[in-house]
Amino acid sequence: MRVRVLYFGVLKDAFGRGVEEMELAEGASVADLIAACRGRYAGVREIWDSMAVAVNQEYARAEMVLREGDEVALLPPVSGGFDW
Amino acid sequence: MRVRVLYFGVLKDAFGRGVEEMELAEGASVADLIAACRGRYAGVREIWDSMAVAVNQEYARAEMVLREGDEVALLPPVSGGFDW
Amino acid sequence: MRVEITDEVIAAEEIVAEIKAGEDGAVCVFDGIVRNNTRGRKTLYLDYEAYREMALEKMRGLADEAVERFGVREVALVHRLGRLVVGETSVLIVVASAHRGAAFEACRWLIDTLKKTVPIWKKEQFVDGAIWADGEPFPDEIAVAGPERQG
Amino acid sequence: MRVEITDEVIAAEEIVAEIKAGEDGAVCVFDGIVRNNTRGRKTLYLDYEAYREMALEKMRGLADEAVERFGVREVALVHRLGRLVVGETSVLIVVASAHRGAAFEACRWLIDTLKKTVPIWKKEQFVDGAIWADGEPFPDEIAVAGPERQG
Repeated sequence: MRVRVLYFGVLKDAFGRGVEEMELAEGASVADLIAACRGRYAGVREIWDSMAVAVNQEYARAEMVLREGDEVALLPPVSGGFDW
Repeated sequence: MRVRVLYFGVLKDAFGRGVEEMELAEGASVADLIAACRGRYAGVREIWDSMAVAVNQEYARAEMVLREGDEVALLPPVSGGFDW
Repeated sequence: MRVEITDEVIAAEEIVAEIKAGEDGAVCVFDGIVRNNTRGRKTLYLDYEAYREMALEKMRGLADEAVERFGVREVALVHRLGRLVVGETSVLIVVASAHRGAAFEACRWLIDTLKKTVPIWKKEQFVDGAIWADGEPFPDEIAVAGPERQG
Repeated sequence: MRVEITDEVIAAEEIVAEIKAGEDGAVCVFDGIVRNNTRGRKTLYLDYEAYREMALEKMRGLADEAVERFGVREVALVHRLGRLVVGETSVLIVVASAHRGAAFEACRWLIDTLKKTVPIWKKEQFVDGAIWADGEPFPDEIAVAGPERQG
Protein backbone atom coordinates (compact mmCIF):
# COMPACT_ATOMS: atom_id res chain seq x y z
CA MET A 1 0.00 0.00 0.00
CA ARG A 2 1.03 3.59 -0.45
CA VAL A 3 0.95 6.32 2.17
CA ARG A 4 1.85 9.96 1.95
CA VAL A 5 4.57 10.95 4.42
CA LEU A 6 5.13 14.54 5.57
CA TYR A 7 8.33 15.74 7.25
CA PHE A 8 8.61 18.83 9.40
CA GLY A 9 11.30 20.87 11.11
CA VAL A 10 14.64 19.18 11.48
CA LEU A 11 13.35 16.07 9.68
CA LYS A 12 12.39 18.05 6.62
CA ASP A 13 15.93 19.44 6.43
CA ALA A 14 17.41 15.98 7.06
CA PHE A 15 15.42 14.30 4.31
CA GLY A 16 15.76 17.25 1.98
CA ARG A 17 12.03 17.24 1.28
CA GLY A 18 8.73 17.92 3.01
CA VAL A 19 6.64 15.18 1.49
CA GLU A 20 6.99 11.83 -0.27
CA GLU A 21 4.97 8.77 -1.18
CA MET A 22 6.07 5.56 0.52
CA GLU A 23 5.29 1.94 -0.28
CA LEU A 24 4.62 -0.17 2.82
CA ALA A 25 3.58 -3.78 3.40
CA GLU A 26 -0.10 -4.38 4.14
CA GLY A 27 -0.70 -4.21 7.88
CA ALA A 28 2.31 -1.95 8.52
CA SER A 29 2.03 0.13 11.66
CA VAL A 30 3.25 3.61 12.58
CA ALA A 31 6.22 1.92 14.30
CA ASP A 32 7.12 0.10 11.07
CA LEU A 33 7.08 3.34 9.15
CA ILE A 34 9.29 5.05 11.73
CA ALA A 35 11.74 2.14 11.57
CA ALA A 36 11.90 2.44 7.78
CA CYS A 37 12.54 6.20 7.91
CA ARG A 38 15.04 5.85 10.69
CA GLY A 39 17.09 3.41 8.62
CA ARG A 40 17.46 6.05 5.92
CA TYR A 41 18.61 8.88 8.20
CA ALA A 42 21.53 8.56 10.59
CA GLY A 43 20.59 11.68 12.52
CA VAL A 44 20.59 12.21 16.25
CA ARG A 45 18.76 9.43 18.04
CA GLU A 46 16.95 11.81 20.42
CA ILE A 47 14.72 13.08 17.65
CA TRP A 48 13.37 9.64 16.92
CA ASP A 49 12.86 8.92 20.58
CA SER A 50 10.91 12.09 21.31
CA MET A 51 8.86 12.60 18.18
CA ALA A 52 5.15 12.30 17.53
CA VAL A 53 3.30 11.00 14.53
CA ALA A 54 0.03 12.23 13.14
CA VAL A 55 -2.12 10.06 10.91
CA ASN A 56 -4.65 12.05 8.95
CA GLN A 57 -3.93 15.03 11.20
CA GLU A 58 -4.54 13.28 14.51
CA TYR A 59 -1.81 12.15 16.88
CA ALA A 60 -1.38 8.40 16.61
CA ARG A 61 0.17 5.62 18.72
CA ALA A 62 3.09 3.50 17.50
CA GLU A 63 0.92 0.39 17.21
CA MET A 64 -1.67 2.03 14.97
CA VAL A 65 -2.06 0.11 11.69
CA LEU A 66 -1.84 2.25 8.56
CA ARG A 67 -4.13 2.11 5.58
CA GLU A 68 -3.81 2.88 1.89
CA GLY A 69 -3.84 6.62 1.26
CA ASP A 70 -3.16 7.71 4.83
CA GLU A 71 -1.39 11.01 5.40
CA VAL A 72 1.35 10.32 7.94
CA ALA A 73 3.27 13.26 9.40
CA LEU A 74 6.53 12.85 11.34
CA LEU A 75 6.66 15.57 13.94
CA PRO A 76 9.75 16.56 15.92
CA PRO A 77 9.08 18.12 19.33
CA VAL A 78 7.23 21.38 18.83
CA SER A 79 8.77 24.76 19.22
CA GLY A 80 10.60 25.38 22.40
CA GLY A 81 8.55 24.76 25.52
CA PHE A 82 11.46 25.82 27.66
CA ASP A 83 12.51 28.61 25.40
CA TRP A 84 10.17 31.30 26.49
CA MET B 1 -2.20 66.84 70.57
CA ARG B 2 -3.72 67.30 67.15
CA VAL B 3 -3.68 64.82 64.30
CA ARG B 4 -5.06 65.08 60.81
CA VAL B 5 -7.56 62.31 60.03
CA LEU B 6 -8.44 61.25 56.48
CA TYR B 7 -11.55 59.22 55.59
CA PHE B 8 -11.96 57.19 52.43
CA GLY B 9 -14.65 55.23 50.65
CA VAL B 10 -17.69 54.38 52.72
CA LEU B 11 -16.23 56.19 55.75
CA LYS B 12 -15.93 59.43 53.84
CA ASP B 13 -19.61 59.22 52.93
CA ALA B 14 -20.54 58.25 56.48
CA PHE B 15 -18.70 61.19 58.07
CA GLY B 16 -19.69 63.58 55.32
CA ARG B 17 -16.10 64.72 54.89
CA GLY B 18 -12.74 63.46 53.72
CA VAL B 19 -10.50 65.12 56.27
CA GLU B 20 -10.60 66.68 59.72
CA GLU B 21 -8.34 67.73 62.56
CA MET B 22 -8.81 65.77 65.80
CA GLU B 23 -7.68 66.52 69.33
CA LEU B 24 -6.37 63.44 71.16
CA ALA B 25 -4.81 62.83 74.56
CA GLU B 26 -1.02 62.55 74.65
CA GLY B 27 0.00 58.94 74.21
CA ALA B 28 -3.17 58.01 72.29
CA SER B 29 -2.79 55.02 70.03
CA VAL B 30 -4.32 54.09 66.66
CA ALA B 31 -6.81 51.94 68.61
CA ASP B 32 -7.84 54.96 70.73
CA LEU B 33 -8.47 57.00 67.61
CA ILE B 34 -10.56 54.23 66.05
CA ALA B 35 -12.61 53.94 69.25
CA ALA B 36 -13.28 57.69 69.18
CA CYS B 37 -14.37 57.66 65.52
CA ARG B 38 -16.46 54.56 66.01
CA GLY B 39 -18.40 56.25 68.80
CA ARG B 40 -19.42 58.99 66.38
CA TYR B 41 -20.68 56.71 63.62
CA ALA B 42 -23.21 53.95 64.13
CA GLY B 43 -22.40 52.26 60.83
CA VAL B 44 -22.03 48.58 60.14
CA ARG B 45 -19.64 46.93 62.55
CA GLU B 46 -17.90 44.91 59.82
CA ILE B 47 -16.22 47.99 58.42
CA TRP B 48 -14.50 48.73 61.69
CA ASP B 49 -13.48 45.15 62.13
CA SER B 50 -11.88 44.81 58.70
CA MET B 51 -10.32 48.20 58.13
CA ALA B 52 -6.71 49.29 58.01
CA VAL B 53 -5.08 52.46 59.25
CA ALA B 54 -2.18 54.30 57.71
CA VAL B 55 -0.07 56.70 59.73
CA ASN B 56 1.93 59.07 57.55
CA GLN B 57 1.11 56.86 54.55
CA GLU B 58 2.34 53.59 56.02
CA TYR B 59 0.08 50.83 57.33
CA ALA B 60 0.11 50.90 61.14
CA ARG B 61 -0.81 48.49 63.94
CA ALA B 62 -3.54 49.25 66.48
CA GLU B 63 -1.06 49.69 69.31
CA MET B 64 1.03 52.32 67.53
CA VAL B 65 1.25 55.52 69.53
CA LEU B 66 0.38 58.68 67.61
CA ARG B 67 2.28 61.94 67.65
CA GLU B 68 1.41 65.58 67.14
CA GLY B 69 0.90 66.36 63.47
CA ASP B 70 0.52 62.76 62.27
CA GLU B 71 -1.61 62.11 59.18
CA VAL B 72 -3.86 59.21 60.05
CA ALA B 73 -5.97 57.61 57.29
CA LEU B 74 -8.89 55.28 58.00
CA LEU B 75 -9.06 52.79 55.16
CA PRO B 76 -11.99 50.48 54.44
CA PRO B 77 -11.11 47.25 52.63
CA VAL B 78 -9.78 48.12 49.19
CA SER B 79 -11.69 47.69 45.99
CA GLY B 80 -13.20 44.34 45.44
CA GLY B 81 -10.70 41.50 45.60
CA PHE B 82 -13.44 39.02 44.81
CA ASP B 83 -15.13 41.24 42.30
CA TRP B 84 -13.01 40.52 39.32
CA MET C 1 9.37 51.12 35.32
CA ARG C 2 6.16 53.02 34.57
CA VAL C 3 3.96 53.39 37.63
CA GLU C 4 1.13 55.90 37.43
CA ILE C 5 -2.18 56.97 38.83
CA THR C 6 -4.09 58.93 36.22
CA ASP C 7 -7.42 60.68 35.72
CA GLU C 8 -7.29 60.08 31.98
CA VAL C 9 -8.03 57.15 29.69
CA ILE C 10 -5.21 54.59 29.95
CA ALA C 11 -3.29 54.37 26.66
CA ALA C 12 -2.83 50.62 26.73
CA GLU C 13 -1.30 50.16 23.26
CA GLU C 14 1.26 52.87 23.91
CA ILE C 15 2.25 51.42 27.26
CA VAL C 16 2.62 47.90 25.89
CA ALA C 17 4.61 49.09 22.86
CA GLU C 18 6.88 51.20 25.03
CA ILE C 19 7.74 48.43 27.46
CA LYS C 20 9.00 45.83 24.95
CA ALA C 21 12.72 45.38 24.42
CA GLY C 22 14.92 43.01 22.42
CA GLU C 23 15.70 40.71 25.33
CA ASP C 24 12.01 39.97 26.00
CA GLY C 25 10.40 36.75 24.83
CA ALA C 26 7.12 37.18 26.68
CA VAL C 27 4.79 39.98 27.58
CA CYS C 28 1.83 39.36 29.87
CA VAL C 29 -0.87 42.00 30.11
CA PHE C 30 -3.71 42.28 32.58
CA ASP C 31 -6.47 44.69 31.67
CA GLY C 32 -9.07 45.24 34.37
CA ILE C 33 -12.20 46.65 32.83
CA VAL C 34 -15.52 47.95 34.11
CA ARG C 35 -18.09 45.20 33.82
CA ASN C 36 -21.73 45.85 32.99
CA ASN C 37 -22.98 44.06 36.10
CA THR C 38 -22.08 42.89 39.59
CA ARG C 39 -23.80 39.71 40.64
CA GLY C 40 -26.46 40.37 38.04
CA ARG C 41 -27.15 43.98 39.06
CA LYS C 42 -26.74 46.31 36.10
CA THR C 43 -23.85 48.77 36.45
CA LEU C 44 -24.03 52.29 34.98
CA TYR C 45 -20.55 53.48 35.94
CA LEU C 46 -17.91 53.27 38.66
CA ASP C 47 -16.24 56.04 40.61
CA TYR C 48 -12.71 55.21 41.71
CA GLU C 49 -11.00 57.13 44.48
CA ALA C 50 -7.65 56.65 46.15
CA TYR C 51 -5.48 57.79 48.98
CA ARG C 52 -3.46 59.03 46.11
CA GLU C 53 0.07 59.62 47.41
CA MET C 54 0.07 56.43 49.44
CA ALA C 55 -1.43 54.38 46.61
CA LEU C 56 1.24 55.56 44.19
CA GLU C 57 3.97 54.79 46.70
CA LYS C 58 2.55 51.30 47.31
CA MET C 59 2.29 50.67 43.56
CA ARG C 60 5.95 51.68 43.12
CA GLY C 61 6.87 49.26 45.88
CA LEU C 62 4.90 46.44 44.22
CA ALA C 63 6.56 47.05 40.84
CA ASP C 64 10.02 46.91 42.45
CA GLU C 65 9.11 43.81 44.40
CA ALA C 66 7.77 42.06 41.29
CA VAL C 67 11.07 42.60 39.48
CA GLU C 68 13.02 41.30 42.44
CA ARG C 69 10.78 38.33 43.32
CA PHE C 70 10.11 37.02 39.82
CA GLY C 71 13.19 38.21 37.96
CA VAL C 72 11.17 39.89 35.22
CA ARG C 73 12.83 42.66 33.25
CA GLU C 74 10.23 45.40 33.30
CA VAL C 75 6.83 46.26 34.72
CA ALA C 76 4.18 48.88 34.00
CA LEU C 77 1.39 49.46 36.51
CA VAL C 78 -1.22 52.11 35.81
CA HIS C 79 -4.49 52.78 37.68
CA ARG C 80 -7.13 55.22 36.63
CA LEU C 81 -9.33 57.20 39.06
CA GLY C 82 -12.60 59.08 38.66
CA ARG C 83 -15.70 58.06 36.77
CA LEU C 84 -15.35 55.08 34.41
CA VAL C 85 -18.06 53.64 32.20
CA VAL C 86 -18.60 50.03 31.18
CA GLY C 87 -15.76 48.72 29.02
CA GLU C 88 -13.15 51.20 30.20
CA THR C 89 -9.85 50.07 31.71
CA SER C 90 -9.41 50.83 35.41
CA VAL C 91 -6.07 49.11 35.83
CA LEU C 92 -3.44 47.98 33.35
CA ILE C 93 -0.50 45.78 34.24
CA VAL C 94 2.19 44.87 31.74
CA VAL C 95 5.11 42.59 32.52
CA ALA C 96 7.97 41.91 30.08
CA SER C 97 10.38 39.07 30.63
CA ALA C 98 12.70 36.69 28.81
CA HIS C 99 10.48 33.76 29.82
CA ARG C 100 6.74 33.38 30.06
CA GLY C 101 6.47 31.68 33.46
CA ALA C 102 7.91 34.65 35.31
CA ALA C 103 5.82 37.09 33.25
CA PHE C 104 2.56 35.33 34.13
CA GLU C 105 3.42 34.89 37.79
CA ALA C 106 4.53 38.48 38.28
CA CYS C 107 1.43 39.82 36.48
CA ARG C 108 -0.91 37.70 38.58
CA TRP C 109 0.87 38.56 41.82
CA LEU C 110 0.76 42.26 40.97
CA ILE C 111 -3.00 42.43 40.42
CA ASP C 112 -3.79 40.18 43.39
CA THR C 113 -1.57 42.16 45.73
CA LEU C 114 -2.67 45.53 44.35
CA LYS C 115 -6.28 44.68 44.99
CA LYS C 116 -5.63 43.71 48.59
CA THR C 117 -3.12 46.31 49.66
CA VAL C 118 -3.24 49.48 47.54
CA PRO C 119 -5.67 52.09 48.97
CA ILE C 120 -8.07 52.50 46.06
CA TRP C 121 -11.84 52.16 46.37
CA LYS C 122 -14.68 51.98 43.93
CA LYS C 123 -18.27 53.08 44.27
CA GLU C 124 -20.61 51.28 41.94
CA GLN C 125 -23.51 53.18 40.46
CA PHE C 126 -26.33 50.80 39.55
CA VAL C 127 -29.59 51.68 37.87
CA ASP C 128 -31.24 51.40 41.29
CA GLY C 129 -28.67 52.81 43.70
CA ALA C 130 -24.99 53.04 44.55
CA ILE C 131 -22.70 51.13 46.89
CA TRP C 132 -19.05 51.07 47.80
CA ALA C 133 -17.88 47.73 46.46
CA ASP C 134 -17.24 45.14 49.12
CA GLY C 135 -13.51 44.85 49.42
CA GLU C 136 -11.55 41.76 50.19
CA PRO C 137 -10.42 41.95 53.84
CA PHE C 138 -6.93 43.33 54.32
CA PRO C 139 -4.21 40.73 54.87
CA ASP C 140 -3.50 40.10 58.56
CA GLU C 141 -0.28 42.05 58.51
CA ILE C 142 -2.14 45.17 57.41
CA ALA C 143 -5.56 44.89 59.07
CA VAL C 144 -6.15 46.76 62.31
CA ALA C 145 -8.67 44.79 64.34
CA GLY C 146 -11.38 47.02 65.79
CA PRO C 147 -11.21 47.65 69.57
CA GLU C 148 -13.93 45.07 70.24
CA ARG C 149 -11.83 42.29 68.73
CA GLN C 150 -8.75 43.14 70.73
CA GLY C 151 -10.09 42.37 74.25
CA MET D 1 -13.67 32.76 19.01
CA ARG D 2 -10.90 34.00 16.77
CA VAL D 3 -8.39 31.28 15.95
CA GLU D 4 -5.96 31.96 13.13
CA ILE D 5 -2.66 31.03 11.58
CA THR D 6 -1.36 33.95 9.58
CA ASP D 7 1.64 34.95 7.46
CA GLU D 8 1.12 38.62 8.26
CA VAL D 9 1.94 40.86 11.22
CA ILE D 10 -0.46 40.12 14.09
CA ALA D 11 -2.72 43.12 14.73
CA ALA D 12 -2.68 42.85 18.51
CA GLU D 13 -4.57 46.04 19.37
CA GLU D 14 -7.36 45.21 16.95
CA ILE D 15 -7.73 41.68 18.31
CA VAL D 16 -7.79 42.84 21.93
CA ALA D 17 -10.28 45.63 21.19
CA GLU D 18 -12.52 43.29 19.24
CA ILE D 19 -12.72 40.65 21.95
CA LYS D 20 -13.92 42.87 24.82
CA ALA D 21 -17.59 42.90 25.76
CA GLY D 22 -19.69 44.49 28.49
CA GLU D 23 -19.80 41.42 30.69
CA ASP D 24 -16.00 41.18 30.95
CA GLY D 25 -14.15 42.40 33.99
CA ALA D 26 -10.75 41.02 33.06
CA VAL D 27 -8.70 40.54 29.93
CA CYS D 28 -5.42 38.63 30.06
CA VAL D 29 -3.08 38.86 27.09
CA PHE D 30 -0.01 36.79 26.32
CA ASP D 31 2.28 38.16 23.65
CA GLY D 32 5.10 35.83 22.62
CA ILE D 33 7.82 37.84 20.93
CA VAL D 34 11.06 37.05 19.17
CA ARG D 35 13.90 37.55 21.62
CA ASN D 36 17.30 38.88 20.57
CA ASN D 37 19.14 35.88 21.99
CA THR D 38 18.83 32.26 23.06
CA ARG D 39 21.08 31.31 25.95
CA GLY D 40 23.29 34.24 25.12
CA ARG D 41 23.62 33.48 21.40
CA LYS D 42 22.55 36.47 19.32
CA THR D 43 19.44 35.84 17.20
CA LEU D 44 18.97 37.46 13.79
CA TYR D 45 15.51 36.13 12.98
CA LEU D 46 13.28 33.09 13.36
CA ASP D 47 11.52 31.04 10.69
CA TYR D 48 8.30 29.47 11.88
CA GLU D 49 6.70 26.60 10.03
CA ALA D 50 3.67 24.48 10.81
CA TYR D 51 1.72 21.44 9.79
CA ARG D 52 -0.78 24.08 8.98
CA GLU D 53 -4.17 22.38 8.75
CA MET D 54 -3.50 20.22 11.78
CA ALA D 55 -2.09 23.13 13.80
CA LEU D 56 -5.18 25.22 13.09
CA GLU D 57 -7.46 22.36 14.04
CA LYS D 58 -5.53 21.78 17.29
CA MET D 59 -5.67 25.49 18.10
CA ARG D 60 -9.45 25.51 17.58
CA GLY D 61 -9.69 22.55 19.91
CA LEU D 62 -7.61 24.33 22.57
CA ALA D 63 -9.74 27.47 22.36
CA ASP D 64 -12.91 25.44 22.83
CA GLU D 65 -11.39 23.49 25.67
CA ALA D 66 -10.22 26.66 27.44
CA VAL D 67 -13.76 28.06 27.41
CA GLU D 68 -15.14 24.83 28.77
CA ARG D 69 -12.44 24.12 31.38
CA PHE D 70 -12.04 27.61 32.81
CA GLY D 71 -15.47 29.11 32.12
CA VAL D 72 -14.05 32.15 30.36
CA ARG D 73 -16.27 34.03 27.93
CA GLU D 74 -14.04 34.44 24.90
CA VAL D 75 -10.64 33.49 23.54
CA ALA D 76 -8.46 34.66 20.66
CA LEU D 77 -5.49 32.55 19.59
CA VAL D 78 -3.35 33.69 16.68
CA HIS D 79 0.00 32.30 15.52
CA ARG D 80 2.18 33.78 12.84
CA LEU D 81 4.38 31.75 10.47
CA GLY D 82 7.30 32.63 8.24
CA ARG D 83 10.26 34.86 8.99
CA LEU D 84 10.01 37.03 12.10
CA VAL D 85 12.59 39.51 13.32
CA VAL D 86 13.46 40.44 16.91
CA GLY D 87 10.57 42.16 18.69
CA GLU D 88 7.81 40.75 16.47
CA THR D 89 4.90 38.79 17.89
CA SER D 90 4.83 35.10 16.98
CA VAL D 91 1.81 34.17 19.07
CA LEU D 92 -0.93 36.24 20.65
CA ILE D 93 -3.43 34.88 23.14
CA VAL D 94 -6.27 36.97 24.52
CA VAL D 95 -8.75 35.73 27.11
CA ALA D 96 -11.77 37.74 28.27
CA SER D 97 -13.72 36.78 31.35
CA ALA D 98 -15.91 38.17 34.10
CA HIS D 99 -13.22 37.33 36.67
CA ARG D 100 -9.47 37.56 36.58
CA GLY D 101 -8.56 34.16 38.03
CA ALA D 102 -10.13 32.28 35.15
CA ALA D 103 -8.64 34.68 32.59
CA PHE D 104 -5.09 34.15 33.89
CA GLU D 105 -5.44 30.41 34.23
CA ALA D 106 -6.93 29.93 30.77
CA CYS D 107 -4.29 32.16 29.16
CA ARG D 108 -1.44 30.29 30.86
CA TRP D 109 -2.92 26.91 30.04
CA LEU D 110 -3.37 27.92 26.40
CA ILE D 111 0.23 28.94 25.80
CA ASP D 112 1.66 26.00 27.77
CA THR D 113 -0.51 23.49 25.93
CA LEU D 114 -0.03 25.13 22.55
CA LYS D 115 3.73 24.94 22.91
CA LYS D 116 3.64 21.26 23.74
CA THR D 117 0.96 19.98 21.39
CA VAL D 118 0.42 22.22 18.37
CA PRO D 119 2.65 21.23 15.42
CA ILE D 120 4.59 24.44 14.88
CA TRP D 121 8.39 24.62 14.72
CA LYS D 122 10.91 27.39 14.71
CA LYS D 123 14.34 27.56 13.17
CA GLU D 124 16.60 30.11 14.79
CA GLN D 125 19.03 32.02 12.66
CA PHE D 126 21.97 33.18 14.73
CA VAL D 127 24.87 35.32 13.57
CA ASP D 128 26.95 32.12 13.47
CA GLY D 129 24.55 29.46 12.20
CA ALA D 130 21.00 28.17 12.37
CA ILE D 131 19.28 25.46 14.40
CA TRP D 132 15.82 24.09 14.84
CA ALA D 133 14.92 25.13 18.37
CA ASP D 134 14.94 22.29 20.86
CA GLY D 135 11.36 21.51 21.60
CA GLU D 136 9.90 20.36 24.86
CA PRO D 137 9.24 16.60 24.62
CA PHE D 138 5.68 15.73 23.63
CA PRO D 139 3.39 14.73 26.51
CA ASP D 140 3.26 10.95 27.01
CA GLU D 141 -0.18 10.65 25.46
CA ILE D 142 1.13 12.11 22.21
CA ALA D 143 4.73 10.92 21.98
CA VAL D 144 5.47 7.85 19.87
CA ALA D 145 8.42 6.09 21.41
CA GLY D 146 10.99 5.10 18.81
CA PRO D 147 11.20 1.35 18.01
CA GLU D 148 14.28 0.95 20.23
CA ARG D 149 12.34 2.05 23.29
CA GLN D 150 9.47 -0.30 22.69
CA GLY D 151 11.28 -3.59 23.19
